Amino acid sequence: MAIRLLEALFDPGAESNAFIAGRGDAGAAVTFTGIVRSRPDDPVSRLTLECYPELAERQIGDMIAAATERFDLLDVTVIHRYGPMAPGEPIMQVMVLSAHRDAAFEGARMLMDYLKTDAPFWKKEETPEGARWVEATAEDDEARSRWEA
Amino acid sequence: MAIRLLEALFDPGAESNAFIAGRGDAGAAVTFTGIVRSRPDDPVSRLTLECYPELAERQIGDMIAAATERFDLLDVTVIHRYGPMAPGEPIMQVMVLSAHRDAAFEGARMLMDYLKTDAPFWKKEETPEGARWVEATAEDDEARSRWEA
Amino acid sequence: MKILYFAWLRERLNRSEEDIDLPADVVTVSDLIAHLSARDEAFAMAFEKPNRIRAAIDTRIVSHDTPLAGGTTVALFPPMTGG
Amino acid sequence: MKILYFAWLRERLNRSEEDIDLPADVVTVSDLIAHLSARDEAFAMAFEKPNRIRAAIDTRIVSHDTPLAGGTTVALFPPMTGG
Repeated sequence: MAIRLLEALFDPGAESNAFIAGRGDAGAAVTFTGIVRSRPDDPVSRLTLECYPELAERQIGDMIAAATERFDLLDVTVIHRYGPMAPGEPIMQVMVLSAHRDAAFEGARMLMDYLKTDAPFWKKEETPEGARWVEATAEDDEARSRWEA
Repeated sequence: MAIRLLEALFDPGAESNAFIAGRGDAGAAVTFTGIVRSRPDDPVSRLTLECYPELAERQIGDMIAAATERFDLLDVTVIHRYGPMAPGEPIMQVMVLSAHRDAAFEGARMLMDYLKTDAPFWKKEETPEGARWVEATAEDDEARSRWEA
Repeated sequence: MKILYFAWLRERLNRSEEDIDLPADVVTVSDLIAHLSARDEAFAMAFEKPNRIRAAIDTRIVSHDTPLAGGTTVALFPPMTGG
Repeated sequence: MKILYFAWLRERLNRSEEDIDLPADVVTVSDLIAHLSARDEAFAMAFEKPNRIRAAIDTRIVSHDTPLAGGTTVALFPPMTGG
């Protein structure tokens, strides 16, 4: 289990390879990579994430522990950047190892739903119309509530 | 959309990086990597996959088309090896790009469930007790039936 | 007609493919399996449980009651275990 | 007590942190928000909808009725948008 909060660009594929290296005990690896999005109908020139690192460490640690227990995961790594990022760059990556594919998928999805609502990051987008803070959505709250016991 | 059937080892992370490069339109990438499993309580010295390549191309093409339409996916690549493999080596990888994380997770999971039951590969494990063909499971049939309309 | 065999079916029949001239009364995949079984004890044993056998005609998966007419290659194989 | 502010709250209050001596009648997070709002017009506006504000005491997320007693750092911030 590992949590890495960093400003620098990371290499998603190199992280995945390091994560699965030598894990012949596992069978199934699921990786989610979040990418800075910019589309012609909704252009974003830069995304900046603000972070409360001490709280992020605790919150992400708690969600990894919950997902690991619930789905019997063999290993989890969460990488999350903060600071300014360009379109197409990776923002974050969740990697999950399990003996079985369903557990790996469910574990990764639970972690993503919790990261959206419970990890202290705040996104600000720079667009041609100016800068705007991304608003939390009811959909994200609903997605998180799927996992409540 | 791409399908690659190959005997040689592939580099999971390099494939993921090539797949997401320049995809600032996407936002969400989900990768599933299947790994040759060998555990102390169930040791496997070698896994050999037999394949019917012409049928595999068609079947995988059909399942990618179905998942892409159902979940509005932006891109999909399926890599699947055949021939002999050692524990810890990647067997196959599904990569899905979407604007939204739920669609990316669902698309990847649907493709995995179909690959287990509908892609013409057959696994043979070499163990200390001899070689054995892996049997198809009712669980895999049930997982596939989740996606039937 | 060309017949392909895969996995334990290939091993038990000791061949991966063969060409067969089919009698006129062999119309469907089921008929083909019965015909092959009648021909040889090893085939009869391998096809003992026909519901464990899957079939494809010219790279289209088909049910056992599908006619063979028009096809050039029939593949017979156990349930798939990919992914 | 040390107070931290994040995201648009930090921008609107024009500070990321400050140290405050709290009167004895400021017992809970809610009391703290009311106290800060009474002190300054910019705070009153930023805290106009208190249900949009989340709080953590010493890196534990808490509800607005949680007592501050025993804590050394309170963080106030909008709903999170990570991932």
